[in-house]
Amino acid sequence: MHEWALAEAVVETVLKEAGKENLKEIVRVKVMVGELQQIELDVFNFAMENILQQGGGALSMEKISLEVDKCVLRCKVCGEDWYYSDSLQDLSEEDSEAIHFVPEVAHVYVRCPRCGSPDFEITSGRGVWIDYIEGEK
Amino acid sequence: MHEWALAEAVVETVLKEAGKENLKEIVRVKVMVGELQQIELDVFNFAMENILQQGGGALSMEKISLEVDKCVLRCKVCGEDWYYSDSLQDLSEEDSEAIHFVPEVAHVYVRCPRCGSPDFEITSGRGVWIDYIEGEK
Amino acid sequence: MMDPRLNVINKRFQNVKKIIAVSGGKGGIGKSQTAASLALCLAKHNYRTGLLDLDFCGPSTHVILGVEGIYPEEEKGIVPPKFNGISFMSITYYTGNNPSPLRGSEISNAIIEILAITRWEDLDFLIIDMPPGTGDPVLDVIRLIKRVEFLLVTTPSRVAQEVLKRELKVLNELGITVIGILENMKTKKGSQVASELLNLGVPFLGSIDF
Amino acid sequence: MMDPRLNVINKRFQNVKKIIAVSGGKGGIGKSQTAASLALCLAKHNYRTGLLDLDFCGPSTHVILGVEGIYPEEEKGIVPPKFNGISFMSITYYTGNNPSPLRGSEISNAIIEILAITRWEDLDFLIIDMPPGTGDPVLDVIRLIKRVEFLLVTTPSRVAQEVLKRELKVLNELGITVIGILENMKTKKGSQVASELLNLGVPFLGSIDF
Ligand SMILES: Nc1ncnc2c1ncn2[C@@H]1O[C@H](COP(=O)(O)OP(=O)(O)O)[C@@H](O)[C@H]1O
Ligand SMILES: Nc1ncnc2c1ncn2[C@@H]1O[C@H](COP(=O)(O)OP(=O)(O)O)[C@@H](O)[C@H]1O
Ligand SMILES: [Mg+2]
Ligand SMILES: [Mg+2]
Ligand SMILES: [Mg+2]
Ligand SMILES: [Mg+2]
Ligand code: NI
Ligand code: NI
Ligand SMILES: [Zn+2]
Ligand SMILES: [Zn+2]
Repeated sequence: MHEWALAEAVVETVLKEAGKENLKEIVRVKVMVGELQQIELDVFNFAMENILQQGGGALSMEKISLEVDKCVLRCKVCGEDWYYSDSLQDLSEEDSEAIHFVPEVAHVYVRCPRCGSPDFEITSGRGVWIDYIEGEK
Repeated sequence: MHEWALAEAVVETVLKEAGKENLKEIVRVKVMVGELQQIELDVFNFAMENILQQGGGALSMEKISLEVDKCVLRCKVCGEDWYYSDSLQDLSEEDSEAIHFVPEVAHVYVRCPRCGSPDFEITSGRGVWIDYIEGEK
Repeated sequence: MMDPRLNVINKRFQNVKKIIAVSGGKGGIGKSQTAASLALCLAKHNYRTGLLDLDFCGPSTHVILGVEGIYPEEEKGIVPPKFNGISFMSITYYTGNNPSPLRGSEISNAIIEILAITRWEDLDFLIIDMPPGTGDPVLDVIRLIKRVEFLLVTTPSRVAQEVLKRELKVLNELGITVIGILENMKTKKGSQVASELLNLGVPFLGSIDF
Repeated sequence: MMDPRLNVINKRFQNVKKIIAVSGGKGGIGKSQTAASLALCLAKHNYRTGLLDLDFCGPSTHVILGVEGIYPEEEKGIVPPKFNGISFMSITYYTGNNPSPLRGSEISNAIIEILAITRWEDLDFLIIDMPPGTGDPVLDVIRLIKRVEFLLVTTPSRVAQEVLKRELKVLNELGITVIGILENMKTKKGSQVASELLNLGVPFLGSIDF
């Protein structure tokens, strides 16, 4: 249930941004969940729902759509691009759980499949973020 | 004349990329020069010309167009965006020369005009780079 | 688009009374030793104390304190486990003893993640052990933890004091509260901290022998 | 698009025979002292020697060597000036004694710039003084200077050796040549470098007393 902390961040941010934009109504919110963090979507949705019940203002669950962003890594040494899902097969449950909490820990456990370097960029699929907020003023 | 080293990097890169792409003829090359580095364009052109005379293969000066990219800075603390050209007025010649050699040294001499922080991003106008190479195969 | 984590960090420190970052430009001057001893000492005096190790490249406080076999609880985030009365948070829970070759932007991202998900209980003091330098960790702590105060460590070495002077200049410029300067590893009688440093208006807190 | 600087870096080291990065996970263990002494010693033995200080946050070799009043020449790039026979390059030519609060990505960018514009003359040895940690500078030196070899420094301290072990693991994994480990600041008789470290197949180079 550490997902709760991230869900709280998302809800607070949507409400804050909607406030800034003077939105009377929130029509649709698209939340992106990076694959790297292996967020449990049920747990994340459950957390958002609970937080919204405690006072979500203009926001309610049916306005929110979640989408998982595939995680791609790029080696800074040899230029190789690869999917995290391919590396994930070789990770112990413990190691992928560590990445679940702090995604950058991937540099500890994952290596470039071509040259073995830990020096890679996370080009997509990192973290949890808000893609857009649609609303009416 | 430290511009020579950067001109050399540009020429070598264009020739290498043209080789990779199997270009028989280079039609047009657009080189961007970030304002932050206060490159002397005459000196830079003179250096490229000299380097090309020593063997530029498919590349010659009339194919190259230079464009200066305005330098914008963004404060990571307060979010302010501003032009480097506005900060430049307050810099001594010595300090702006240091930035000419190593652009990141801007963090030593430049401060956010709103909050005074040295913690800003260079959102545009850093360095010298190749925007595109047009050619015929 | 916007990073939602930035909007909960202040909330996470809501119930923490005082936040002290133990810093000092150079490495190996006793920052971690000071941070760990300070936390232990505060906990012994019954202050509710937390210790956060932000030296992701060379985490040391778990070695100094002898922390082993504990792990955070998941509870609407993660709750740092207690060790000798200290709520202790370190990236080593997730990296083990493996090398962590992280670039600065990644360290910054990991710091933001940890600040956003860690739920400190009510604390009188949170001590932060900083890595050497004035790179991402120092800049992020200043940027993200508005109430942070700095405790600066130095040694009699000229190199260490040169580096500290630079850090102090930045902190002064930004109006950050500096609690004071601690001289560590003193080998001769009398303080060797340059008057130049002390003239910058920061209290001198005393010396610790080598 | 592509960064042109990356295509000239190898050329800049064309006439340099051996490149040695003095590193070791922790700060304050004597890396800069070692790098500066090694460079001085090589120069005295008439080897053509260069010294490059890549510790942009806490540059120290100019203080250790007492470098003052010299500045690079501009000549199709920049040519490091000589000091006591050493071709000496440091960011302090451009920062002076001012604080340099650079983030990791900026340090990386500045390192690339300096590697791309510095024209070393014919050298037998180029010694690189590294900052603590395995962040951007170590990763960039490994990535950009293919022939680099590492000289690792440690102290008898357990914390220092823990951090060094992590760095050594990464270097081994990447197949980087490690010349050996130097024990600095020894206080007791006999080496205190853990057999664990030496079992990793790296030569032990000896000890220097505190
Ligand atoms: N006053 C002191 N006397 C002797 N050794 C010390 C003292 N303070 C710290 N040390 C030792 O010096 C080394 C570096 O200290 P550490 O706290 O890890 O420095 P930093 O966190 O600044 O890198 C450690 O081995 C530590 O045990
Ligand atoms: N063998 C030694 N005995 C005593 N002091 C030393 C020794 N080696 C280095 N020092 C001192 O220790 C401090 C840290 O050394 P330095 O070379 O700057 O470390 P680093 O580059 O690893 O941070 C300096 O003040 C230096 O003069
Ligand atoms: Mg494991
Ligand atoms: Mg000046
Ligand atoms: Mg430390
Ligand atoms: Mg050093
Ligand atoms: Ni979780
Ligand atoms: Ni120039
Ligand atoms: Zn690779
Ligand atoms: Zn600002």
